[in-house]
Formats: sequence, structure tokens, C-alpha cells
Amino acid sequence: MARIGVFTCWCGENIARTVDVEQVAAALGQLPGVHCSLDYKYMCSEPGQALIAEKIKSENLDAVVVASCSPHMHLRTFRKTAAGAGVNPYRVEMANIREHCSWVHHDRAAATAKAIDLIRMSVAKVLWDEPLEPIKVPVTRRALVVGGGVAGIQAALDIADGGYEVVLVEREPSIGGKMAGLSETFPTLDCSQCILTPRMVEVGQHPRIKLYTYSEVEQVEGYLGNFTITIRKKARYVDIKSCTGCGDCWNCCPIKRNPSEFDYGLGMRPAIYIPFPQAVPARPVIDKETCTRLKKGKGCGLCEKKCLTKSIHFDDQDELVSEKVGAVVVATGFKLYSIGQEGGTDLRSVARPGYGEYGYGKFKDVVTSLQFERLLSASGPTGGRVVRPSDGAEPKNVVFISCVGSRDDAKGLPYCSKICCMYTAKHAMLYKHKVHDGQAHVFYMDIRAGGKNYEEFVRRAIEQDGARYYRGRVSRIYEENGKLMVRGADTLAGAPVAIEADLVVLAAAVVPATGVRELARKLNVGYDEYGFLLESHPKLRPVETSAAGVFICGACQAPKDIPEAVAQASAAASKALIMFGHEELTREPEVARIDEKNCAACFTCVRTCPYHAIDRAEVLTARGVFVKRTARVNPGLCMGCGTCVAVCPSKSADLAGFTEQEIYAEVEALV
Amino acid sequence: MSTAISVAALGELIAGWIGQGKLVAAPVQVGDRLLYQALSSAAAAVFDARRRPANSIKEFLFPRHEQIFRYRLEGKEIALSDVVPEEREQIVIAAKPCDAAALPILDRVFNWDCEDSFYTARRARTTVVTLACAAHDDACFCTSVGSGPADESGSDAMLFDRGDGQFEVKAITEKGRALFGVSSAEADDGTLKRAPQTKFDPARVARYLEANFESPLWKDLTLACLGCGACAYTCPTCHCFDIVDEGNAAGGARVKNWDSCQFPFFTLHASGHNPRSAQPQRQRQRLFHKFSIYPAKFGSTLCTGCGNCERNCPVGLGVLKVLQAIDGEARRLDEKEPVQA
Amino acid sequence: MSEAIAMSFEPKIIAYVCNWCTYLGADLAGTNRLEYPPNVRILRLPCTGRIDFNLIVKAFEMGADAVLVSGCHPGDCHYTAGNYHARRRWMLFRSLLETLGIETERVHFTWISAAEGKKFQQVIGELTEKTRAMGPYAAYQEMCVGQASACPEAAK
Amino acid sequence: MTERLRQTARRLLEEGNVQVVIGYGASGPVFITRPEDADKLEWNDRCFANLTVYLTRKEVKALGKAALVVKGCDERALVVLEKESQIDRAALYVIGMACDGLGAAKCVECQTHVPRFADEVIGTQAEPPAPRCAPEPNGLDRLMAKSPAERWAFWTAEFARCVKCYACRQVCPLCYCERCIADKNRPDAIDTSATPKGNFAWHITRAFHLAARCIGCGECTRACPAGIPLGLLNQALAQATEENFGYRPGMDREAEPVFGAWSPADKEDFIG
Repeated sequence: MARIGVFTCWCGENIARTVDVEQVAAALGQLPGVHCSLDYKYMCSEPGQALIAEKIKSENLDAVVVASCSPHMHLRTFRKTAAGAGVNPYRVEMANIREHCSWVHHDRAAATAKAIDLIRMSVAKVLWDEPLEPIKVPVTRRALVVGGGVAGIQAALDIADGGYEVVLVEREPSIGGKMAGLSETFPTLDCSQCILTPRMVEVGQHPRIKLYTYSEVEQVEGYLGNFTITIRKKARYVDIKSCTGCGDCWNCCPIKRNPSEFDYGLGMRPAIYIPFPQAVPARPVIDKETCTRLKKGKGCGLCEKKCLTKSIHFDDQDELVSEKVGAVVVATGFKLYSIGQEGGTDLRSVARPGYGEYGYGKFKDVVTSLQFERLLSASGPTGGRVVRPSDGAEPKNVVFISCVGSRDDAKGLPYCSKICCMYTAKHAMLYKHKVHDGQAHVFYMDIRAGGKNYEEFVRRAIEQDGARYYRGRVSRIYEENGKLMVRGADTLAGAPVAIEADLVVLAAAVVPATGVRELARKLNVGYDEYGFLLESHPKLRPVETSAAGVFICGACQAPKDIPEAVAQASAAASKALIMFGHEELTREPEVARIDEKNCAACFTCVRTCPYHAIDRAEVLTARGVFVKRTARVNPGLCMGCGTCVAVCPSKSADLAGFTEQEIYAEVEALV
Repeated sequence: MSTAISVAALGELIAGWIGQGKLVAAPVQVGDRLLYQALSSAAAAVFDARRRPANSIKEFLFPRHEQIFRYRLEGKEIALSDVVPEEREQIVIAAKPCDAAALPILDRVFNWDCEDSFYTARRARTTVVTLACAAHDDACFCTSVGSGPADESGSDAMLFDRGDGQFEVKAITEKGRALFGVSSAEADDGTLKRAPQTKFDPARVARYLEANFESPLWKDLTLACLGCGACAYTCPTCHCFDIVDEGNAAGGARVKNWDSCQFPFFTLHASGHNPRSAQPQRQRQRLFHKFSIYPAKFGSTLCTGCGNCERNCPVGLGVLKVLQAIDGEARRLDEKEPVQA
Repeated sequence: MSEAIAMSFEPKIIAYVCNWCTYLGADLAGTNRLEYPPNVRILRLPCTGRIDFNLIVKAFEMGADAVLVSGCHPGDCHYTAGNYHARRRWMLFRSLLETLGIETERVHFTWISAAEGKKFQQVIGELTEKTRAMGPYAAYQEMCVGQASACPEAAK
Repeated sequence: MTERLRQTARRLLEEGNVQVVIGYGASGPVFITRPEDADKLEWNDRCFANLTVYLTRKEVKALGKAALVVKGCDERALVVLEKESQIDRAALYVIGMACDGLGAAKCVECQTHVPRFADEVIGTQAEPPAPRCAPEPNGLDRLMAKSPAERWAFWTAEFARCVKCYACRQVCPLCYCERCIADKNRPDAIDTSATPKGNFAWHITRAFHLAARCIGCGECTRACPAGIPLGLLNQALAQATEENFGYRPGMDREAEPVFGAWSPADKEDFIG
């Protein structure tokens, strides 16, 4: 017979006021299996816990039921107490007679009766509770970082500096991300590249960082602490080991006029190129769409002839490499909402109307904020001179439109992109610094400048650099004798506004990078309707995800500015480092299991498991002879939802901590 | 002297018995099936000497489910309480002789070592009025197991369908006389002429069984068996049961439920070992019990040839088919080396 | 049934709830001292995905006059999709209950989030009153009368 | 057709493509392992049994690679069994029999007179198909026309006759669990007793375990010695499955099974 101790808590007056705790304790003492039943003023207090521990020892108890508050409040507490006194912590149950009883009922008799029922249920369950041991999972102390923007760079460096190896995968030919293309950064106006490129170089040279550029994550297998990542190294046609980055190839390339991705089409690049001078690695890549040799399969090959190190290989193929890691940090960042295109984004399956009325793509002199960054950047296509893309003239009137897509339900993007208010102010400011007789006009909905020195920064743009702010939307833009007529409203002045602009800059919404959903599915990470990755708790677990061992940081989680992205990256890195602090991880043992003898191998559970934690397996004899097929749970992946149990017709699946037997015992206690 | 009784009169009798609070059971038409059921009104009873119900009358003496004793948890103590067999008188009327013939067979089983008080109590207060068969079908083989369309064993009285809506009544026991108050009627010998011809020789079968426990025949003959209990549960003589405790936190009962040797888990040991792990072994067991083990113990076959097993089998299997095959095989062997008489 | 009986009758309600939303919703109701009738007995399961239809049947065998099944709103599942799987099962299970002539208004499905203490209070209040008005689930309890593992109270 | 069936069987066994031909004999299923026994095969109006049930039986599996005789209706079970990875379709030879109906009620609504996935089809469907049985009003419609209380009364009366022989389970090609939940007693989710309560718990479980899986062969109803129309429950679930998910088990080899998947668009008007 079991030796159960039932400990009923008064919680001061909280329970005792409406529940007759003495009566409860007496009633429970009568139950078979209950060896002692006591009540006490504060079970969670030091003396309360001491009382439980003392009784466990003196009465030689093998299971404990604490009737007090919600298990969400104190189950851990009492499990610790019991474990300390020698009772398996998973043979501890709590009956919630406070939140679910004394606090919500007034009739003392009814509340007392209900309390007794609730405790009876717990006693019935604890009778069947199996002693469980925490699951130990070995850890590969090595991290994968996906995305080489500022967040990815920060995370990679933190983990590497913490003493562990990092595999950094970047889709583009160089790391650096969006930040590498920015001119100067708010609110300090320090040069973006000046602060970023040293970090990029650090990554490139770090002994513990293995860098894969121009590569993508192809496949993810395994689980927390034990992932196997397959990486696709896209054919670069250049051996970056032997290549010295001398530049002979891109200087000799005859196909010079291809729009540069890095300059968002404002500048040109050859077919063989490096994205930008400070690229890491500073090695070229051949664009097979434009290279004559690769298109035709013959001819040209100038670069190959020119290359002294014989690093050009036109027969280069995509290559799959496999890396073992224990943790994954996703830092895939963002892109701009593609204006002017009908549903031209991968945001949702539904077509998303663009901003046709703003003439983006129609009028050369309507540009996005990122394009404007390139115009402002000293390393940009114009060497930092602000000019009109159409005719190269210096624009005297520039209109900035914020919230292009953001906060616009009609465009299906109700959220705020957060960074636009600040960089638009920065744009207005930098423009004024470069074109002293120029005038910046800003159309805005609200100015959101929360952040250290942010509000001050915006004020400076308005007060010192004379940017004109109009609270209102722009209705349409059209060309009139070589100028762009911008028609909008100033809702504060209550008057319509018409501006003859030379250049219009659209602060397009921030949306997740292309392909993030596919990656999320490979990693079993959730995402919202816009494709932003889901943290497992918005407040308390902001960089963790539903997939154990996978962390997120930067703009892939939500729109962020640089300091936030960097801070979050360090947070994600620290989570990985915490994992790596142990040789093996311990996980809650309340996970599913399969009775392989009775499993009919219909594999409905395999199809159902939200975590892909169940595999198709085979039962073999000791000598390895095939006996039968079966489903098998991977305790490293299982999160313990128990959905497999409900779909298993023969109940060969069961969930430790909530077994069929335990739950039925609870119900059957309700006589 | 002989007495005839009309269906109407039988109806009145039944109504009377029901009126006296007796449980009266008879064949009842349920959908496309004829089933023995307790009557709520006399009208429901079907007196058809040409058709056989799909179940058997054993249910009224050996129910599919009965409680043996109850228990209640009183504090830390467990209080047991007996279950008293119901005192109600019961009459089964228009039963088939092959159902009634099963009762003496069951009597031995439930009393040979210790007495099953529940069974014997019911048996004592049950009167069985059979209706002699006026027809048989392909599945019938009563005559092959020493029974017949007018077999009186187990019957307290027997009715003979005269074909004119009148039934000859033959009282066989005191109980029967008590119901009809007549001494006896002569069996209409036409009945016997309509008996099925014998389809195998049980003695020869028994000899073969003893010698051929491991015959490959078993697999060949019973591969189609799906392992349900339709045969056993509709068989008048099958009597296996399982003892289960059913209850909840407050209490419950120890109950006795029908069970069948055809179920895969019937012989599953706690160790996980299952001595009869394949269906052919289970089929063999059933036939051995009926035609070798029981006969050896009690002298008669554990089968009245009613044919329910075949009629109710989803795949048309039944003891008859298997036995005929075995009998044929046995005959072949005997012809090779005749046995000394 | 008559008003008098309706008032004297205390329904027995068994609730199967998920650990992360509805259970916490009930906790919140407590924290906010939102009073509701004491007729419900809550079983805590990790996720609605774990709640098997046999448990609903068992609840009625134990003499429940109504059963509540509740978990996270779609999209909020702590386990990402447990409640979606559950929703599919319930959908078909309900049609089976209807075919069998079970009083489906005694099987109540709902989503209650950890933030919806108020909703928990309302749901329990309404379900209790509704069930009180319907009276005991006599049909089911009569079917169980006298049987070994039936709830003795219900069997009365 | 019978002759062609026998020829096929003989050929398959002679060529050694298969070790056993599972088909219908004069009185029930036969397992033909020798070419000379091929003449034991029959094709007639009594070929009701859904032979796919044998594919998951270990005694039958032990016979080696099988050729199976199926009707168009039974064949749907093969699709489900394949989806649930119970059979290796490649290791099975399917002999399809074109069928105009055997006189069963289900033959009236039959839409699969000719097997669609068989390796070989014998016979052609009569044009137009002439089911050899009188259309009878749909039992399910009649049942659902009743009030819930009447339905309850109907089923309690029907289930009262159940003796738990489990013929309904054993004949079902999709009830292939190694150990049925009904055979488990820890916990005792379903009473083993054939009491009203235990019977109800069993039948609701049997029906729901076939939800979105049952192919409507009706063997459960045919096999029940007590004459309980169990198929009605499966029909009701099949109807709900088609209405809510446009899914008909066994009709489409590509379709994703209903359980194990979900959609944010799933109906939830019944959830408060």
C-alpha cells in the first residue's frame, strides 16, 4: 500500500476563510493509501516545507499531495522539498484549493466539499504517479548562426568569444546585411560601415567562426543539443581560398552594366564582382545570369585568363556540406515591403496591393529609404552626393513619406515598422547637411521616437535642419514638367499640401526576409501571419522559440533598430552559451512514450506530433533480427503535449506525468 | 392420450405467466434475425418449428455478465457484500431441442468440482419448453452428435407443430407437467424423418483428434478464422468466462463475463507469453474441447449440433465444416489401417 | 422539470482543461476573486490535444451532468498545434454524439485563454445554470444504474 | 468471370509471382497456395466478405506474397491500409473484380463497381450498372429524422443485444491494432462487461476509431450476430467527414488523411 502524505494549506486566511481545512485534513486522512493528513498555516513557508520534509522522513512517505495554491505557483517548490527529503519529485501532486476554490466560492460547506473532491483527485493520481528521472541530452557545444547581418555577426562573435565554435551561414556573397549599406546611423550619426566593418573583419578572421557565405540552410535534422545541418554552398565559380581578391577579374569583365544588388539598382557592377569594397570575404562571385561564359557555356572567359591564381572555375557546382551543432541562432533579418507590386511579397498567399499611386518603379525619382541610404553613403554609387536617379541633378526639394505599408490595414500590414520615423528624420537631416539650400518635407502619421536621445534627434532635424513635417498622408504623386507633384494633406493645418518635388523617398514597411517561412518550418519554429518568427514567450522568453535549442534575434522576430537587434543577438548568444555550459542538458521527463510491443505502426502519431518528435522505427531482437515496426518517441524533441496519446487508437502512446491510468484514476475519484 | 394447444392458447398461457411476474423468454423477430429474448408481451413470441434463433438459451442460465460480489471502500476498510441470485421464476418457451440439450451438458460443467450457485439457482427456477424441429438447414448436424430434432434432454416439455396452428404438447418433467398439466403426447414421428442425415462420426473424429494434435490440417482448415467470439457466444454449450473487477474510487464488483477461446488474449500469460499465439491453435483448442477433452471427462460431446457457429460466422466457418474435413481425413487413414473393433 | 427541483438540483460538471491557457484562466479568475458556482471539478491536462473522447464518455459514466472541454484559442497553443488537432476530433466526435442521441448541449467546448478569467467565470456560471435547468443527465445515468463501475451517487 | 479468375490465380501461382491467392471459395474465404487448387475459387453473389482484412493477419502474412481478390468497394480499404503503412502495395498483387452489386443495401449507392487500383481487373461493369437489389430508403436518414431522445432509445435498445463477441472488430479491415483498447484494463477506459454502459463505451469507441477512416464496406453490420446496424454510426461519421473536409477515405490515394493534419480554417462554430 502506498504511503501518501496529504498537506492542506490554510494560506493564512486565503483558504481557511472559506474552506474548513481541519475538516478537509480529517476527511482526507480516511482515504486508503493516505498515511498522514495535516493542515498548516503556510505550507510554502520555510517551516511549512520543513514540516513536509520531516513527515516524509518520520512517516516514511512515498508520495505527497499538497493542497494549496495553483501548481503554476508552487509545484516546483514542493517537488524540490519532496526530492530533498527523498521522495521522487514526480510523485508530488498539488490540489488547487485556493485559485480554483476558496477564492471563487463563498458558501463554506460547498467550498469545503469541493476542496475534498479536488484533493481526492490528486490522491487518486499520485497513487499511480510513476517516479521519473530528468532526461539527459548530450550537447554538441557548437552553434549555427543563420544570417550574417549585424545581429548574426553579434551573436556569432559573442558565442565564439565565449569559447565555442560557430558556423555562420550567410545567403549573400558577403556578410554585413542591411547595415553594411547604411550611410550613418541614428541618433549618433556615426558612419555605419565604420562601426560594422571591423566586426565583419573580426568574424572573417575569428579562429572559432566557420563562415559560409553565398550559402543557405538546406535541411535540419536532430534536436536540442544534437542538430545536423545540411548547408548548400551555392556555386560561386571562384575558389575563395586561392583567390587573393586582387580585382583583376572584375576590372577586366566586359559585362559591366548590371544593376548592383548592394546599391539596390542605383549602381552598376560587372558579371564577376564583389558586392562592396569592404565585403567579407573580399572575394568575388560570378553572376551566372549575366556572365556570357556561364550563359552560353563557351566564349569570353577573360577573367579566367586574367586570374593569376587560377581561382576561376566555370564548372563549379552547388555543394552540400553537413555540420553538427547543438544550438541554432536565427538572424535572417528583414527586407522592405515591395512597393508598387501586386502581392509581390512572400508575406502571405493572398495578393497584397502595393502603392501604385506613389509611382514607385514608374518614376525614377521615387526611391525607397534603403536606396536613399546608398545615395547618402560615401561608399555609395554617387560617392555620397545626393542626386536624382533620373538626371543626376541635385534635388532641391525632397519629400519623405513615412508609413508606406506600415500601419495600413488596407495593405494588410497593421503593425508599425518602428525604425522609419527615426531614419526618416536622419534622412532629412543628412540631406540638409549635404544640400544646404535644399528643403526636406516629411509626411508622417505620428512620430514615434521612443529611445535614448531619439526624440531629441527628431527635434534637431526639425528645429536645426528645418525639415518640414506634415501630419498627413500623401494621396498621389504624378509628373508635371519634369517635377514630381506630391499631393497630400496637412491634417494639423487642416489644408491640402502640394509640393513640387525633385525626389521622393518612401519609408517602406519592414517585412521578414524572403524564405524565412521555409527556414522556420525546417527548424519547427512558429511564425505569425506576416512571417515574423515567434518567441516562446513575449515577455519572459523573448529569444527562445517553440523548438528547444533554437533562438531568434534581430528583425526576423519583429522590426528593430540596430541597438535592439544587437542586444537581442547577445541575449540569444547567451542562451546558447548557457546550454554549452553543460556537457548534457536535463529536460523535464514528462514526455511521451510508445509501448512498442502493442504499437500497430499506423504512424498517425508521427503525422500528428507538432514537434516531429516521433519516428518510424523497428523493433529488433538482441541479435538484430527484425521483429516489427513501431513508432518511437525522441525524448530530446518531445515537449509533452500528449496529442499523440489522444490520436493513438490502441493507446500504445502514453504521456509520463499524465498517463492514461493517472488521468482515469482522477476522473474515477469523482464519485 | 394426446393434447393439442393452439397458438392463441399458448399466448394466453404466456400472458398469464408474465402476469404472475415470471420471466418468459421465447424466439422474437428482431430485424432480419430471430433471437431468444425476454418477452414483454406474449404477442412477440414466434412459434416457428422451421427456423432457429441466432443466439442460444444459455443466456438465461449463464448470463453474458453477472456480478459475483460487490465491494465498497469504507475509509481504509473494504466492505464486501454478496450478490443474491434473483428468485424470479423463468420459462423459456419454443426453444430448440438443440438449445435445451445443452443444459445437461452445462449442468455438469458448473457442478463437477464445485457448485456454481448462480447457475444452479437459475437452473432450478427455469422451465424449458422446446418446440420440435420441423426442418433443418445445411448447418444443422444434431444427429451427428447423438441428438435430434425431438431430443428431449434438457426439455421440461416439448411442443410439436401439427401444421394446422395446433401444437401437440408433451410434458417430460414435473416442471413441464406443472405448466401444461398433461401427462404425455406421442412424438410425431414425421419429425424424425425430417432430421438431417448424420454428417460425420464423432467417435472417429475423437480418435483422430487424440492422434493428430499437430496435424497440418488445422492451419489449412482454419486460416479464414478472424478470431471473433460469434461462434462461442451463440453456441448453446460454450461456457468460458472471465473474472474481472470493475469499480471506481468508491467501490465496485467482481464480475463474471462471457469469454471466448478464439480471442487472441484468452490465454495471454502475465509474463507476456501466449501458449496459443496463432488462430489455428485457438480453433484447434475449441474443437478439442468439444470433441475430445469434454467427452473424455463427461462422456458426451460439448456440442448439440445446432449449427449456430457456422450461421453466425462472418466467414462461414463452423465446427461442422472442420469436422467433416477431419472425418474425411480420418476415414482415409482408417481405410489404410483399419482399427480393431 | 419543475422549478423547485431545478433549484434544488446541483449539477455535477467535469472539466478537462489545458495547463497553459484555461487552467491559468481559472487561476486568474481566482486571483481576481471572480465568484462562480462550485459545481465544476477541473482536471489539468497538458494540452487539449491530449484530451481523448473516451475521457468525455468516462465523465458521463461517473455521473457528470455536463462536461467542459477547454483550451487555448487557435494560434495560442503552448504546443503550437495541439488545439487544432483537438478541434478536428471534436468536430467529428460531436456528429457521432448527435447520431447516438447524446444530449450534445451537455458537452461544452470552449477556448479560454490565460487572460480570460472573466470568461472562465462566465462559462462556468452559464454552463452550471444551463445544466441546472436541464436537470440531471437521467438518460445516461439510468443506462449505468447498478453497474459495477458506475458512480454510486449517480446510480441512485 | 469465375473461370477467368481461376486462370489468373493458376497463372500467378505457376509463375511463382505470389505464394498465395486469397479469394472466395464455395463457402467463405479460401487461401490457394497450389495452382491445382485454383478451381476452388468462386465468384458469385455470396462474395460479401471484405478479404482485405486478411492482409494484416500474421498467420496469412506468413504464407508469403499474396494475390488478393477485391471488389471495388473493398479496394478502398487497401488505400487506407497503405496510407497507414499496414501494407506494402508493391508486395501485393490485386485482382479486381468488376461488380454490379451483390444485392446488399450498400451496393445501391456504390460508386466503385470497378476496382481502380488493381493490378488486373476481371470483367467489365454492366452498362449501365444494374445493382441486383431494390433501393431501400437510407437507414441513416431515417435515423437522423428521429429526435435525439428517440435516437438514444434506438441505440440503447440495439446495444442491449450486444454480447461483446467483437465480430464487428474482427471483420473490420481497419481494426488491425495489435491490442485493442477494449482489451486493456489499466486503465479500464472501456468496461469489458457486456452491460449497457460497457456496450455503449465500446461502440462509441469502435465508431470513432474509424472516423475519417471507415470505407463503408458494412462488414461490421453483416457480421453482428445480434443484428445491430453498427454501420450507421460509421456512415454518420463518413458523412460529417465529407461535409467538413471533403474527404472520402480510400477514394484518393493522394489525399491527406483528416487526422494527423489540421487547418486554421477548420470549422469551430460549435466551440464557445
